[in-house]
Formats: sequence, C-alpha cells, structure tokens
Amino acid sequence: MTTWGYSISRPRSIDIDRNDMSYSQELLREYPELQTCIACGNCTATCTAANLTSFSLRKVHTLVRRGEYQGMAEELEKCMLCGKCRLACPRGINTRQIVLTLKKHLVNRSR
Amino acid sequence: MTGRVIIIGGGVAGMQTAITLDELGFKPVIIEKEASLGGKLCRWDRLFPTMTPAQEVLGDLLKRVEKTASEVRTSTTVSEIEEQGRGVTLSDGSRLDAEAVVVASGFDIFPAERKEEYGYGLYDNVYTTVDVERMFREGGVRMADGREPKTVAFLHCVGSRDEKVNQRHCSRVCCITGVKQAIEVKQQIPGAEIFSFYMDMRMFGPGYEELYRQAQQQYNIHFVRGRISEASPTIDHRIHIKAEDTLIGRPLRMSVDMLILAVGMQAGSSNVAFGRNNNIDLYPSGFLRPLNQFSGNVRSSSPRLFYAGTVTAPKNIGESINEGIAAAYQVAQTLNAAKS
Amino acid sequence: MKITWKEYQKDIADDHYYYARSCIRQNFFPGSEAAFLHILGNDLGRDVLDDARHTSCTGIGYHSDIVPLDTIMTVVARQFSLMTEAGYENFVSSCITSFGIYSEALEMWHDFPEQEEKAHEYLYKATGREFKKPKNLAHTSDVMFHHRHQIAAQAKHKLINAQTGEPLKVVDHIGCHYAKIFPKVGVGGSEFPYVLSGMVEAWGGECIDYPERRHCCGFGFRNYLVQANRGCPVANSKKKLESMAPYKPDFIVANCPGCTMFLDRWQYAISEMEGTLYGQDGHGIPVLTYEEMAGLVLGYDPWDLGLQLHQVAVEPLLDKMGIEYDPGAKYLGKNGKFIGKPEDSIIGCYTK
Amino acid sequence: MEHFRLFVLPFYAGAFFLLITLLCKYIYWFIGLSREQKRLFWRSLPTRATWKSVVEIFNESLLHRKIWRTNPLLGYMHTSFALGWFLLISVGWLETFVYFKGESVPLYVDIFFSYYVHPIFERNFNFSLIKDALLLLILVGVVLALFKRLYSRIMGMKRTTKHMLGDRVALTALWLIFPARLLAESLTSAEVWRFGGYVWTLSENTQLIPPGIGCGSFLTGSLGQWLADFLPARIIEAQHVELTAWWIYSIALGVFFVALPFSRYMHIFTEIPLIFLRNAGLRAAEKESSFDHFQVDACSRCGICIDPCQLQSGAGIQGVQSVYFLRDRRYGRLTDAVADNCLMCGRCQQACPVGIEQNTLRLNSRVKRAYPDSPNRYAYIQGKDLSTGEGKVGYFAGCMTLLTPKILRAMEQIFTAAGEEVWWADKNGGVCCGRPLKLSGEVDAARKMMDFNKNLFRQHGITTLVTSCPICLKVFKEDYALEGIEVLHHSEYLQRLLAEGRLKLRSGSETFTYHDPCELGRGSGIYEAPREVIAALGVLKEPAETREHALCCGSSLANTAIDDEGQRRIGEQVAMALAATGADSIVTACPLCKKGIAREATLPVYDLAEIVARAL
Repeated sequence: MTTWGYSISRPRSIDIDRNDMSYSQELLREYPELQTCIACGNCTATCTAANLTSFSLRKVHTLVRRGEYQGMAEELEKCMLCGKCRLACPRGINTRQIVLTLKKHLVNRSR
Repeated sequence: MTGRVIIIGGGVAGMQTAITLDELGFKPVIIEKEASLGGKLCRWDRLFPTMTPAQEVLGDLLKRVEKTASEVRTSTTVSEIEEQGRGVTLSDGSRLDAEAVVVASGFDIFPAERKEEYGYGLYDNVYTTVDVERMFREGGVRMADGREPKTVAFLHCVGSRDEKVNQRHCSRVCCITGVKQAIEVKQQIPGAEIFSFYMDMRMFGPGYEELYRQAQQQYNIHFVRGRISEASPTIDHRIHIKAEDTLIGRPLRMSVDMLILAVGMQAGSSNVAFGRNNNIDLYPSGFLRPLNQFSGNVRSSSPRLFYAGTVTAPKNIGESINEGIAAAYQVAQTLNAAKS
Repeated sequence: MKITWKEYQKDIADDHYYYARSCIRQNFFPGSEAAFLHILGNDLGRDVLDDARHTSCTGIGYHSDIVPLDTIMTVVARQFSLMTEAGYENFVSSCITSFGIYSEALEMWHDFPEQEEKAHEYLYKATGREFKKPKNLAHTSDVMFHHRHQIAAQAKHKLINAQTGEPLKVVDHIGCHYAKIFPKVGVGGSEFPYVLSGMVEAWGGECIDYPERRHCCGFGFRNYLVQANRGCPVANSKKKLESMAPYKPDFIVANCPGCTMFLDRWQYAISEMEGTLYGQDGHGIPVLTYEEMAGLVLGYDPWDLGLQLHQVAVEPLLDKMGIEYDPGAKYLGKNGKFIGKPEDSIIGCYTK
Repeated sequence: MEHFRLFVLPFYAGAFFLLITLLCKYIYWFIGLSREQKRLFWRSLPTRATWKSVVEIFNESLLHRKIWRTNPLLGYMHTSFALGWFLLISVGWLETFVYFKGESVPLYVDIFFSYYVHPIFERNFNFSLIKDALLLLILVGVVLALFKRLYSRIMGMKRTTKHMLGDRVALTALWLIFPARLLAESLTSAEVWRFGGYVWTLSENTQLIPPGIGCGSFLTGSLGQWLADFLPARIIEAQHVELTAWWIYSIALGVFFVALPFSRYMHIFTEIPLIFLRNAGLRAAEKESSFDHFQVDACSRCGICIDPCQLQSGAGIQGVQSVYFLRDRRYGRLTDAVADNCLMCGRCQQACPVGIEQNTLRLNSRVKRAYPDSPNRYAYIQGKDLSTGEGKVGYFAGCMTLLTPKILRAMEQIFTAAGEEVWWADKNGGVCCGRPLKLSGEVDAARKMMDFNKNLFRQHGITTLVTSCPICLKVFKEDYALEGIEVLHHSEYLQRLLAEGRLKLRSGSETFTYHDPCELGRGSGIYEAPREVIAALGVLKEPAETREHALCCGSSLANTAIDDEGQRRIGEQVAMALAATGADSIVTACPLCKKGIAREATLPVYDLAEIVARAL
C-alpha cells in the first residue's frame, strides 16, 4: 500500500456501530459486576502505579467495554497488581482479576 | 379498649404520629431512648433547601406534642415488640400493652471511623456533616486550632453506595446536605474555596436542584466528579487528599484545611432486635421492609404494627412527617374497625 | 427573527456581475470557470466582467496566519475598487474561501467602521484607488442557483438515469466558509443549505440528506499544508465518504474549490492507502462542480468541461446519463494535442 | 507346570503392566530432575536421610500416623488397607518360604497359596490364623470405606472428593479383592471340609486331608465349614464354582493393578520415592519442575484438604480445593478458574497427610500460565524515590497500609516514643513489594519491583527494615536477599523494643483476641512476637482455631478469582469466630486482615501497632 508521508488519522469518536463489541460482551458476561462501576475514580486515585504514571484502570476498562481494545494491553502492563484498588472499590469489583483477564484476553487478541 | 398506641421513637415521625393520633382520639405513648424528644433533628442547625432553622420545625412539633394527652417516656428503650402488636417489652423487662404499635425508631448515622482511609477521628480537621451542623449551632465552622478554614473539601457518599462497609443503598439526603453546608460555609467565610467531590448529585426534592445551581453559580463551589480515595495529614496539619478527576481522567491531589465527610444513613441498630418479631421483615440493608412499597408504606404484615419515617428507608423531614400522619390514620382505621 | 431555514434566503443580483476567480479552481478545474462564463454569457445572456487585473484574495495565506488582517483587507478593497472603476455593483466570487473573506470584510466594516476607514486609507496610500462596497455580494453557485429554472428550460439532459428513468442520486457538499461563518449569506443558512440541492432538484435529480452532509471536507488550510498533518484532512473526507456510501450516490456535487478537489483526490489516496472504494461496481464516486453539472445538463462536451482532469473517472456517470462522448478524445487538449495520461491506478479510479 | 491354572493370568498381566508403568514413570521423572536435584538425591543416600525416609515410609505410608491424628476412623481405614495388605503379602511370602523350606516355587503358588496348598493349621506354624486375622482387619476397612462413601459426615468428613473414571474402576476392583479372596479361600476350604484333599508338597509323599477337617483358620475355615454344611454337595463338588471365585479374585487384582497408574491409587507407590526425594532436600520452586510430578501423583485425593478450606466452608466455593487442583493438574486439564481460586492461606498444606507443597505447586502453575513479561514493563519506576526521613531503621508501610492510616500513625508514635530515627520508604506512595505480582504468577515482572526496592534500601543505607505488612515481609525475607539488612515484622520490632525496655506501656485488664495473618503465621512462622506484645498490654483470649490452624481473613491477595461477596462471607466467618472468644476487641497484625475482618466485625478491630501506641 502506498504512503505519502502521512497516514489516515483514526477518528477520535468511539464508534459503537463499527467497534467489535463481541469481546466486550463476552467480558461483561463473565464479569457482570463491571457494569456496576459508577466511575467514582477511587481505583485510579488510590492506584500505586497511577502515583507514578498515567495509568487509569477506570479508563481502560471503560474503553474496553466500549469496544476500544487497541493499546489497552500495553496500558495494563503498568499495573503492579498490588490490590489497593480492589480494597477501595465501593462497588466490590474484583479489579485485580479484571486486570489479569483483560491482559490475557487482549494480548491473545492482538497476536 | 384502652386506646393506647405505643410509638417507638420520638423523632419527627414519632412526634407527628402522636399528634395526629391524639387528634383522632387515641392515647399515644412515645418511647424515646434519648433524654429528650426530637431525634436527630436536635443536632441540626438549618434545614435544606430553605435554610429554615431546625429549631423552628422542632419547636413547633414539641409544642404540639405537649398540648396532646400523649404520654412521653424518655430514656427508655424497647427490647422487643410483641408478635401481634399488642404490646412491647421495655429494656428494664417490664411489659407495656397497647392496641397498636408504631415503629418510628429512625436511622443511625454512619460511623465515619469505619472508612479508615479518610482519617476521621485520627487527623485533626476531618469532620462529618453532623459535626458541621454542631459547629454551626455553636457559632460557625472552625478548624481544630480555632481558625476559619480557607479551603474546604466535601466528600459525598461516605457510608452510602459502598459495598466495603455493607451500605449498598443511597442515603438520598446527603447530596443536598452537602450542598447546603457548602453554601453555609461560603456564607460564613466568603473567601473560602470549597470543593465538593461527588459521584452523582441526586437532587430529588423540590428546590434541591435550584439550591445546587445556586451553589455553583452564586457561591462558586467547585464540584469535582470523583471519590476521594484517601486522606493524609500534611506537615502543617492540613489534609492532603487524593482523587481522580474522572471527567478529565487524571489523578487529582490537593491540600485542604478541612475535609468534611457527608455521612449517610444506616439502618437503626435496634432494627435487628425488632426483626425477631415474625411480622417485621428487614431489607438486606437492615431497614424495615413495609408491607408494600407502593400502597402499604406504613404497614407491616401484622394489622396492628405500623411504621413511620426513616425506620423503613432514608427520607427527608417532610416525608417522615407525612408518614407519621399516614401511620396515625392507618392505626385509627384499624382500631375503629375492630371497635365496631 | 428568522425562524426556519427557508427564511435564510438572500438577494442575488440578476445581471451585471463583476467576476473574481478562484486560485484553486483555475488550476484544478479550469473548465468550470470557463463553463460559468459561457453559460452566463451565451446560454443565459447575462453580462459578466472577467477582469484580468484582479488578484488572489490571499485567503489561504490569511487562514494560514501568513497574511495579516490589514493586508487582506487592503487586497479586498482593491478588488472592490476594480469593480467600482469598471462600473459594476454586483460582486461574484468563484471561490468559497474568497467569498468568506469578502463577507468577513463587509461584516467587519459594518461593525467596526474605523476598520473600513483604515481600508480606504491603506488602499489609497498603496495604489491611489478609491472603492465602494458592492451592492450585492454573491458566490457563483448562488448565481447558478438563481438561474436554475432558465437552465432547466434549456436542458439537453436531465439528472436522470437514462436506462431506468429514475432520478440520479446526488449528494451535495457545501463549503464551510459559504454558510457556516455567516449563515445569513448562504441560501438556506448553515443548517439547511439549499444552493446546490435547489439546482439538483430543478434539473431532475434527487438530493440525498446523508448523516455527515454538513461535515467539513477536512481541508483546514494549516492542516493540509503540512504534509505530516494530512492524516487529519483525509480522515475527515473519509468520514464523509463512509457516511454517503450506503446511499449509493451517483455523484457528489460541491460548491467549494478545496472541497471538490479533496473529495475527488482523497478517494484516490484512500484507495491507494487502504484499498477502499466508495462507489458502485469497483468505481469511485464522481465529484462534479456545479458548473460541470450545469454544463452536462446543457449538453456541453464532457472533455470541454474538463472532466478528464478529475481523479475519479466520470465515464460511469456519463453512461448513466446517456451522454455521448469520445473516449479517444479524453486526453486531447483544446488544440487537439495529447496532454498526457495519468498512470493507471490500482483500483480503477482510472479504468485500466 | 502341572499345577498351572489359567486364572492366574489376569494377576500376572496386571502386575507386569503395573511394574513397567511405574518404572517408566519414575525413571522418566527422575531423569527430568535438574542436575542439582539429582546431586542432592545421590548425596543423601549414604546419610541419615535414608533411615529417616524408611521410618517415614513406615509411619506414613503404612501406619498413616498423620491421618490417625486428624481422624482415627479414617486412620484405621488407611492403616487396614496399607499395613494390612502389606502384612498379608509379607506373611504370605514367609509362609511359602517356610512351607517349601526355601525351595523356589512359581510366583502363583505364593499368591494363590490357599488354592494350591491347603494349609492345615495343625501342621504348620499358624500362618492361617495370622492371615485370616489380617484379612478380617482389611475387610473391616473395606466396610468402613463403603460406609465413608455413603455417609462421609459420620466419618468426620464434611466433604469428600468426586471420583474420576480411573478411580472408579480401581476402587471397585480394590473393594472386590478382599471379599473375593475371602470367598475363594472359603470355597476351597469348604471343598476340603466336605471331600478332603491333598496337601501339596514338593516331596513325593503327598499328605491326604480327610473330609471334616478343612483348611484355613477362624475366618476362611469357619466360613468354609458353614458353606460345606449349607451348600448342596453338587455345588461344592463342581470344580468350576471354586475356580470362578479364584478367577474373580485374580481379575480383581489384575484390574486394580492396571487401573492404578491412572487413578488416585498411584499415591500408594509414589509416596515412597517422594519421601526419599523430600528427605534429600528437594523442594518445589516457583517454576515447575519434574520433582512436582512426584508430589502431584502422591496425592491420594483423600479430600482431607477440603474441610479446612474456607472457600468451601465460608464462601461455598467448590471444586477448586487442593485435591481438585492437583487432580486437574495431573490430568492436564487445569483451568485459570481453578488455579487462581485459592487464598494460599496454607490451611490445606497444614492438614495434608502427604505433606504436599500445595502453595508452591499452585504458584508454579500460575507462573506457567502467566503470559510472558515484556522487557520495558515498569520502565516508569526508574529513579522514582518518594521516600522521606533518614535513619538506620527503614519502615516500609506497603500499599495496603496506606489505606489504614491508623497503623501508619501508630508506627509514627511508636518510633518517636522509642527515639528511633526512621527512613520512611513509601509514606507518600512507593513501588509495590512485588509479592502480589508473584502470587499471580508474574515472577519476572515482580523481580523488577524487587530489584527497585532493594536498590532503594541499599541507597539509603538502612540496617533494619521494619514492615507492618506480612505480605511485604514474606517477600522481603524470601526473595529480596537483603544481606546486611535485618528484616523485621513490626510485631517482632515491637517485641524487641519492649524487651530492650525502650517502650514503656500501660498494662490493663482489657481482653484481646488475636488473629494470625496467614503470611505472618503459617507463611513466616511468627506466632510468638505478637502474642508477647499483647500479653504486655492485657489478656489474650485465643480463638478456637489459632496459630498453625488459624483462619484466613478471606482478603488474601493470592486469590484473584474470588468475588467480593465471597471475601465478605469469609471475613464474616472469621469475625464471628473471633467474637466467640468474648474478648473486648480483635487484634491482628496485617492491614489487609484488619480491613477484611472489620468489614463484618461486631467488635473493634485493631492492628498490633494501634494498641501499643494507645498504651504509650
């Protein structure tokens, strides 16, 4: 394919029509608790990794729920798995398992 | 027929039940565990959304109760309610019989110490909304060292919507309480910067949304969407807080002079004991479950056992008073039908 | 107060136009401007002055932060002075960017008369000229829209599929600087621009209201001018093309030089970069200017209209409309000499 | 070969198959051991370790002492089968040896002795009596085993394991072996009772047994006599009735031997090499190794690990306990759902009669299943030093302690009171100790955190590292290799301060109950330090299950699969057990335990540091 020193920018919008929601749906079937997230940001606020870098679990899992998978596995690499977020989550979401599962699935996806 | 109706709890709902029952020709007996009537209202300064002094509402109710032939037993607790609502056992073991029982024992304030990460009871300058009401009654908000705070953070949903302290429900009134107090702090200290950390603002009552808007527009209160995850003291006894500004998606850190926790309502501790009565059913939240959420809000499965006020769910004062009236009329209907 | 878009109409002069050309169109669609002058002058018998003395409005420079306000204001003043000197009062611009610039100047001078004073002063100091503001400012598409019914009366071909008799499905694209900056100067305002769809309807076609109809083509001056930034312009055009493709349009008509160029050229770029085609049967969607559309309706020879300079092949459209053309003459210039042929592109924007 | 009978063939086939299979497996696994492991094994052979192994094999593989200790009925069942059968075989050999005066006879004569030689007890040393007694011992065991299958609760086990196909075949065969032997020997005896017989000897002079004497002893002999009286003569006379019984016995043996390597009964033999290797010093490690096969196959799936598992008793989670984990791993069908669903509290390991390293095996399964680490991971931690203060003593709060500021505050007060200069590693946040990552199997990633923190400790020149988090403590001790830096849990540090008289505490009559955190107690073996500190403050009331048997709070980081409700329910279980002591408050020494228990506790929950700081 030809290039001329530029590529076609991806649209910033989350296009639910076009995104492949199958994995998102599979994930939510497995962890319906993820839908209970009220986006309070407690996980990110307390996050040991977010203290040192721009990691936000809330953002990552929300994007995945919307069918945006690209770059998420790499983002999840930042997590130290310390479990503070799980202790803080007011909705009782098993955040560590979410991190592990997402990472496993998304890495396999991109392979 | 003695016409005696026992009302457990002398807060707003209980007092109103007594007043109406008296009007309807019954003999109410209020059993109050504290030394005086008034319930939680005694601890409040001004009421949302009108800023009416709590004393006005309370004083009026007290005066009206006084005019009735009601018997008031303060510093008394009920240990057991009889199955069919024909009497109660008091904590001293004595029995008091009645034609009907109205449970109006209200709620408990969520103990903020349970959210250890916010440091209530550990750091200076972390308070609850209940403490702030006390401060207003005593002349205004002051830090531990007596100075007026320059920056104040309110945190909503402390002990509400939180699985980790087994409080899954929404306490409803804390949102508007937080807004009201933010305005009051700003009125007292016009130079103060106030940040309100919230997840959702649930402005369910008349005039609430308007007050929220006023807080934003007129009082310049900063509303930040995100829950504070932890607080720690700074070297100069201020409070360092961590949150995520979820609308931006970045962690937020700031130091404030004072952190105020908008504590929620939890089920009254006596509900468990009342629940031993087979006609009294509990929600998983610990509040009492009325016969029917739509058409039987003040009834239990026993025809002589009634509920009024926040013993069944978080409610505001107006709703609690209405339930007092409703319960009284339902009592009258049942007892009159039994008479004839 | 204007309540509905139908009230966003504008006065368009009927005759005696002072014509200002477009930089881009002269280079990319030279047949269009010639067709405009020919249609107005010969088919409709109107008086249009094509003044050799006028210049670029410098709008691209202005929007790229290279030409300052005072400069462009003076250039505009000079164009107006040429019109004044020639004895015209109706100014028509072939370019949408220029049209936006002239509208902006007039609007600014209305709100800030001291700026107009400055313009007079600068122009006089620089050239010794005086100017009067035009009585009527219109874009050439406005003029074409104004005469759409006369053109329809003289039509040789309708915008109809000759085989099926169905109206052709046309998607229009209005330049942003036509109506988005000053909605009142556009026919139908910014939300319901009627200038092109009015022509399409008058000439027998069916205009399609597709979701991204009002979206910018992505030109955006500064974005496009830096090569590395071109991902953004192309993404915008792509968004429009993706949005219109499901309606299976027969062609795109646009009134802005840049938009016409990009909607045409980016189809080629996307086909080369991603292999996507938005038209039917392995073709692109032909892109016409409104003059080219009018020219085809009036029976002009497609190669006289300059359709061979389009990147997306127009032959499928011509076949649909039943227009006869000489395939062998496609790459012959006015003088009959071979003008050169572009290389075959991989997926048949040029049929191999 | 005149005595050869076809019915011995199934036994032969089975025994041969078993022998070959076991040899292949053990040799293959042994070859798979690392050079170092093999060296350890060979070196251990001429040492006391071998003697120790022999004793252990006798105690555990035959006597099953550990099972006796947990549950005498189960113990009896196991001893009857293992020791009973072992003795039966040994006595059989001895009898054959004595009978044939050391002459060699075919193996089948030995195995089916009663068929070939009709032993009459008057004529020999009374082997028959011993063998009958042993058979009875085993038969009672069989009855108990049947009973356990049907009514496990009465046997003192709340739950037992489900069987797989191989198990079922082997089990059926095993249960059949001894009743079949009883029947076969009795029928032979019955025939002799009725018709008399020959006693087979190697010499020419055969010995006749007249009718009415029979053979065997109190069990087979008596049953034979009864059968002889009871059964019609033509049935006893018909040779095939007796032969059929012997066929059944032989088939049962053969089937059991063939099914054994595919079933849980693999443990019977695998335990023996395991004991030798273990006593030679071999251990499972964070990466899977060939040694693990010996442990995995040594699991008898007795199910003793199920009852102590709180996932089962507290949260109602089934099918993930160690026995199932080992089963799934052995048959290559392990899923994440099973591998991840374990608190790694160590209670099952404590109870396991075979002493299998449950936690390490679980961990190395996770390591194997974790996806590979990318080299640039955690590049962002480089050069991040958020530590404060200066001192020879370093305090590492750990991630969780930052959510329990009361512990942090208490430690501050204690350090001040003791006049200690402290370097605070992570008061403003830091880098995780790496243990949570390791527990999830991501050991390479965890190594990066460990290296980072280790460097930090070195840079700041501390000589003592105190942490109030047992999770951090364990990883500091096991994986950090902090030579020159003494690693102390804050309970140990407090104990030391008290012993040195650097802290003066007000003692009172308040009663405390103490919860042993898993990582501190079973994990690091620290039981005394916190108890001594509590004793200096008030009265300690131990809960019913304590020290090595202490419950887990349910919030363990090792379990990534358990949901919030499960954690809450286990927390509730622990809170209730602690409240049952009647103490005034609950004390623990782990921030995670504190949070997990406080969630459902009716009593106040304190960290050890808090009660110390309060009494300053």
